[in-house]
Amino acid sequence: MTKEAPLVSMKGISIEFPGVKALDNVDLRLFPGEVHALMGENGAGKSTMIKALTGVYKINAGTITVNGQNRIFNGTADAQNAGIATVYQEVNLCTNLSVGENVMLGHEVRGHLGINWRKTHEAAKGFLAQMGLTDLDPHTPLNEISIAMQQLVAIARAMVIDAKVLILDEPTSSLDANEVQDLFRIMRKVRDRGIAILFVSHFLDQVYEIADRMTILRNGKFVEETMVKDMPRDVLITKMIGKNADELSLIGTKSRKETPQAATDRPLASVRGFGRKGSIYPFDMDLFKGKIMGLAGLLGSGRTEIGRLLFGADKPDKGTYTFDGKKISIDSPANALKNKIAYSTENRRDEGIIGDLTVRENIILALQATRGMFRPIPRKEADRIVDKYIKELNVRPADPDRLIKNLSGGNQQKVLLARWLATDPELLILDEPTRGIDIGAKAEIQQTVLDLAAQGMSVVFISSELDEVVRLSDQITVLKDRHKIDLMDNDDTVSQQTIVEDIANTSVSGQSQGKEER
Amino acid sequence: MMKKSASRQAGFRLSPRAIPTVAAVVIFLLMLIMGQVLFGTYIRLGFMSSLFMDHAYLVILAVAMTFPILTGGIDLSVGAIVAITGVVGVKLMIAGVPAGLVIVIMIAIGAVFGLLAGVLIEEFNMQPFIATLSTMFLARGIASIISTDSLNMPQNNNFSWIGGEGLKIIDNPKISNDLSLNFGVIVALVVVAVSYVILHKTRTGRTIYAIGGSRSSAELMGLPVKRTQYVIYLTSAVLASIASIVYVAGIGSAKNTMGVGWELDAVAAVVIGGTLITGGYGYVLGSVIGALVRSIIDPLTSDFGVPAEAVTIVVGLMILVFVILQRLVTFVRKE
Amino acid sequence: MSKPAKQQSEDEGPSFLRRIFGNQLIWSVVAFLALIVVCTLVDHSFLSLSYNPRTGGLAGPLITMIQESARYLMIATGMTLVISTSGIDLSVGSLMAVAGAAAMQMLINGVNVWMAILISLAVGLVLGCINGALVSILGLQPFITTLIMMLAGRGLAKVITNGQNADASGVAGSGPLRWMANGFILGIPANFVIAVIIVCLVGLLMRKTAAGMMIESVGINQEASRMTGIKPRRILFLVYAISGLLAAVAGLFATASVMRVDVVKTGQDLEMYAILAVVIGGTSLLGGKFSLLGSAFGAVIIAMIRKTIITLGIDSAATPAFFAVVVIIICVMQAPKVHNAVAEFKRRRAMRQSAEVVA
Amino acid sequence: ACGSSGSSSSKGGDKQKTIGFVAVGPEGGFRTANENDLKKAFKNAGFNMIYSPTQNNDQQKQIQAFNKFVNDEVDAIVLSSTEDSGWDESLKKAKEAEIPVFLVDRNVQTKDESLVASHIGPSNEWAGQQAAEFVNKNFPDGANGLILEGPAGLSVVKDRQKGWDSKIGGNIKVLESQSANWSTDEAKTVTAGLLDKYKSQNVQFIFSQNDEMGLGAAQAVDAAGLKGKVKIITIDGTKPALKALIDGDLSLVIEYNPLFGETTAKTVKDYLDGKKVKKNIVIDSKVFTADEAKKVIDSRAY
Ligand SMILES: Nc1ncnc2c1ncn2[C@@H]1O[C@H](COP(=O)(O)OP(=O)(O)OP(=O)(O)O)[C@@H](O)[C@H]1O
Ligand SMILES: Nc1ncnc2c1ncn2[C@@H]1O[C@H](COP(=O)(O)OP(=O)(O)OP(=O)(O)O)[C@@H](O)[C@H]1O
Ligand SMILES: [Mg+2]
Ligand SMILES: [Mg+2]
Repeated sequence: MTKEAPLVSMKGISIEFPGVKALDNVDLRLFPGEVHALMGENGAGKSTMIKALTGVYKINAGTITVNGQNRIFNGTADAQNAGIATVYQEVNLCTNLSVGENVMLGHEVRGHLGINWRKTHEAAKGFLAQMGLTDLDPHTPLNEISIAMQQLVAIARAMVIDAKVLILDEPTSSLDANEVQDLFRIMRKVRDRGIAILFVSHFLDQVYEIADRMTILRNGKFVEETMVKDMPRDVLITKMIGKNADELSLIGTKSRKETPQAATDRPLASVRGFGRKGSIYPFDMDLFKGKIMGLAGLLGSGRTEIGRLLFGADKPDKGTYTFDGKKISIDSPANALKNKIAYSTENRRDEGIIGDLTVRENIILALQATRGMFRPIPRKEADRIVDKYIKELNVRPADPDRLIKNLSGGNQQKVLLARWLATDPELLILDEPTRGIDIGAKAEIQQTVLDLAAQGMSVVFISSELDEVVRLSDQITVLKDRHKIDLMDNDDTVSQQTIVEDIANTSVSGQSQGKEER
Repeated sequence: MMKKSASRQAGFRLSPRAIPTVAAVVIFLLMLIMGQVLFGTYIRLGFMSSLFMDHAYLVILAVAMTFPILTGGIDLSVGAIVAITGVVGVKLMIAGVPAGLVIVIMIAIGAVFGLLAGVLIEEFNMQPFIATLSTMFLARGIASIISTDSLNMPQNNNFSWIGGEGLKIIDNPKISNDLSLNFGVIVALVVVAVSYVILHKTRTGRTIYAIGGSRSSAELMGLPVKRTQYVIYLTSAVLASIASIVYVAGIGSAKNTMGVGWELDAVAAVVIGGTLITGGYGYVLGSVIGALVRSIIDPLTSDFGVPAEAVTIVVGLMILVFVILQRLVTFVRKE
Repeated sequence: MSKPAKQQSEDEGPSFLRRIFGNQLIWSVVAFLALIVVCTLVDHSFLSLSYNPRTGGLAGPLITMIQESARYLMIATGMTLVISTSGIDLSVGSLMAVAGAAAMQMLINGVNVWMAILISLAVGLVLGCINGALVSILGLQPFITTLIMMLAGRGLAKVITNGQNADASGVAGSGPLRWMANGFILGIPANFVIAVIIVCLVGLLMRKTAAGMMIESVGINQEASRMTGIKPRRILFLVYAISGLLAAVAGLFATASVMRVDVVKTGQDLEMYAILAVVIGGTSLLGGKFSLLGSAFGAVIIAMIRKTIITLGIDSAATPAFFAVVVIIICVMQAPKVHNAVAEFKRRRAMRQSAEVVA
Repeated sequence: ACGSSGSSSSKGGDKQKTIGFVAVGPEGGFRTANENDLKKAFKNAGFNMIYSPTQNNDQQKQIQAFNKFVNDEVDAIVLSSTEDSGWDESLKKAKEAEIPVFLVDRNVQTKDESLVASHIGPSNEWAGQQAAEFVNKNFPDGANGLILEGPAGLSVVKDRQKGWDSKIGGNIKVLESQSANWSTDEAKTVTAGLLDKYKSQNVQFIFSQNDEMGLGAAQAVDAAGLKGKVKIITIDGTKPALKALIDGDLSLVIEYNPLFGETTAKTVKDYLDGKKVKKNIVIDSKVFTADEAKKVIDSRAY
């Protein structure tokens, strides 16, 4: 594209954390008016590179030039002042404040008497509308909206800063197709204003759609910088993970759809009229041994709520729960675990990892909880379990004594999966298990899920990637506005398209009001 | 989407974050009424006047404490700062330094301790609790080194008008029906107003709330966290010196043992006022109510004729009942 | 609240050794030795130990120091667990007074000494459980809950003794209790030995079972812990109960040493000392990873600071200031900024050079 | 809202008179005995007494209680202050409301003598003097000793010290004064430390400013094997101290007589009946040696 000088140029960047060299002599250039994709598998150093640029981490070697000037930032504030707006990988907003306050924090509209809140909220509304969040009231407390919406709010916040460089670290990880398109529309608009965008995503389709140029990292080392159009997909994959692309893409090619549900089987778990006021309208669901139930729906359609109810993370206020033929009442995760039900959360940071504990402790924690505090897992057994899952799920670095908060996002996700597998559940509920996971690992996790089902585990699979749901599930429950609107056997007639149409064509509003009143 | 329209339909809805504060107001009024019904002396102009005049200092301290607590921190040094600024202030007055200058010096001393706390917290990673516990010991210790005497302000100083009897707005034959006001109360009101503006109308104030929500997020959002932390501990220390000015002017003397345990009264006031001790939520007006509630507990226990030994138990239980009630109200409202 | 991301990377010790000891502990040891040196300079016989046939134990300044440290060891241990769950227990000082008052009053009333010990421990445990119930079941904030208990406990002590400073020094048959605080085991103060044994027991309970890990887990992220199947409420209840029980032990130590409870002074301000000990020992007030060994060391340092104050004959007016200065020095030395200063300096220099090369 | 109507304690001819007692609150030996005695005496004299203690010796809480009593229009206020100054503003209010104020135990400095009806209490200086004279008498050739003080800055501490300083002989050497915060347990630790420190200088006496600390000191002395060799003098005269005196743990106990409730009640009554009362009523206290202690120990109420 442009032949101008780069807006940002990072040369020979190295960053060392105790025990790991996260970045080793890496270069990165951002040109104005370009979307630049930073590629690499989990733990390659993408987020670290971004944090190096914005001064969150101190660099051990290298130079950073912004606009031709040698710069070292002392934190995000500095970087912002130099025109670099950043949306970090983990949503970093303040849950105690409202959506509007979060968007405008530090940039509130001021009048004669300090902040003019009316104008501030109006401005926030404008920025939210840009992100397609036209209906979101800026006064809503942030902790009342879903992670995905929070991610959009975070991006809206980045728009507030009149930036020359916009950095988006995995902004699409929890968005569905529509939101991604909205986001891309904005990114293009911004790019056309001559702003440099740094974009990180594990979705190759997205990268090929939006990015102009890419830099590939591997194991903290610089591999290559090229134009996207010159880089064939399979070559890219090989460069990123060093594996052959063919090894990855073999999974779930409709193979499972040939085994529709035998109607006579007794379900492992079954709920009737299950619901909770304010989160999900009553629904029925049957889950079978060895089968995968996919949940499909748009953002905020109630998929997570179903997962949480089935696990007892929230208490249901209606309906019955039958498990293995017995009526059970599940009012806490501890209780669910006793019944061999496990749930991996979509909110990794707040409900998943225990940041200051080691990988080992994070893995055995749930298993330990089922045994009770006074029957500790013998060290040997713990080591065996931990080693097994670190290997099986390919957690990197494979060091069980590392604090989990220091792992890259994708690897944290793998550790969480390991935590639940270690409890040997009969019903495994996975909420966005592949969020933020690189293509190699995603294939591995998907394969793991299939294997588990094949071994007889019942799986509930929740994902914003419809494609993934369609590929893995035996049956798909479709949700809209917190109603279960459909249950389909995943046979040849089902595709992403049919599900999207199903959602679009079903109306639930009348139904919902009726139910609410009763 | 759905959520939003739902809240629109509900029309007027008390923000759930304000509920504990509103509960504090309601319970305060109930306590007043109870006192009036049982003992007949609570809803009197004189009682109200002295409630405010005698507790102007606590209102200021509660406001001071609100700042660090909103960020999830705490300032344990406020009581000790009252002592050291008071002792130094009266010493200076005895030495003949004019009142205006004395006030400036007292505030400067407070600021020094606030700054020290800020440095310990921000530069040396000390947790606020420990940093301000240290400055508390330090301030109290220096105050004791300076003097352990009860220092009396010289006669005819031009200082005591601040805390003195002040003006009588309504002067009835009986003092218990006088409505009076002194400068200390006005200072407290100004402090409350200014703090309200800082917290709700300035970016610094919003940063304080953001830090309380999540410090690391606030940093990654590019907010001036470090600077704000300095502002917070400076503010609380300076307000403590202002409380000292008001209090010392009121009683006309100062002493190294002044203000022992006031930090805990201030914390209690802040918490009663609905501010979360872990930070992020709360209002400075709540703290004012909290201070008043805290103040009215003592006369109530004494009027109830609680046996001497059990007084602190009853005070504790009253705060407990209060916190539990507040919790229930919050819970019910949420459901 | 999590620590600023910038510092997170610097907090981790690289080596295995550092992990075990933590930087904190090294500095505690240094501070401890420094205090001993100062004391020895002033009082040349500070380190001297002699055998005192009257008491059947060793005598000397260090001995009185560790004798005093026993009570700090107890409350610091309980406080460590509470702080690890990101709570705080301000009531330990008052609970000491309650347990002490109960024991003394019972002795005066002719209760058997063992019975008195048991009941006063039970009283501490029950009050600790009340703290625990309020925090875990009602979900009240630990700071305010234990602040209330601090007020109420002090009152309870006064109620138990009718406002008097119950004096059981003349009660016959109180030998075992007296021995607990004043006796010696193999020449070493019995209360110190008992305290060390209790600390070890708690340590074993924490580290040989999964209790420690679960406590830390709850302290780091309560919601995530709940989602993992841990029952945070039970854990919270447990730590406050333990803290109450250990405070009662400390209360027995404090009162049995003179066989007399002082309803106002017994345990006064000791919650602050306990918190300081915990922090000096390297456990963060934000909760999470805890180190009982560190806290134990912190407790001994607190006793050592107080001993130093007496040895140096610091004017009583100046003692708080001296205390503050020592604490500030220790905490500042522990700050990552200080022990990373050298590394940071090198890094800056390297960066500057590379910048020059580029320019 | 002017609610003067419902006052429960308004002045009226034959009605029971209400007394507000601004107290310190139970803090052990002396104080508890004193306040209980006052309460009992006033009750016996037919008064209704409202009791309001402070916490942490906080003067502010006392001021608040005082002002509340003024607003309640009690008939008289009895004030047992934690501090000897800082009362002018409140006393003026009381005067305006025509409520007489009686100081008990501690005296208070005022600009205007007329603000206070009377002060009733024993003398701290006197107690300090007795201690000094005992030491002078026992060690005519001079001696080394220690002083255990109360919390730095309290006026009791200063007055007792002042009394001591005014009488102590020139050949008596105080090696060190340390605060043990009125506490038995701290006194034991502090004394043990000081005895270690001054081992070579032959400590011969310890002047402890109250009984509690004296008892702690006695135990430290005992543990160091110095019982009988170190004379311990304490002030207050509580029962445990007298017992220790008889047992030989202490050498002299100077009473600081807490039992002046009757005197106080009578003074208040007289004043309210329009009689003239003395401005300063000093309560007599005794000095106990072991022999004298034996005589009173059984009848001692506190
Ligand atoms: N604060 C830290 N302390 C120690 N190691 C760290 C820290 N942060 C990151 N690392 C390590 O640095 C490496 C790079 O991590 P980074 O988060 O940059 O990966 P990433 O490319 O963003 O991966 P992902 O796609 O999973 O987000 C990883 O091995 C990680 O474990
Ligand atoms: N329309 C909405 N407006 C505001 N908040 C919503 C809305 N819908 C859902 N939420 C909130 O968002 C959170 C997550 O919602 P839900 O579990 O229904 O989403 P989901 O279907 O799992 O989608 P995703 O996981 O992609 O966010 C819940 O806390 C819910 O209260
Ligand atoms: Mg990343
Ligand atoms: Mg979801």
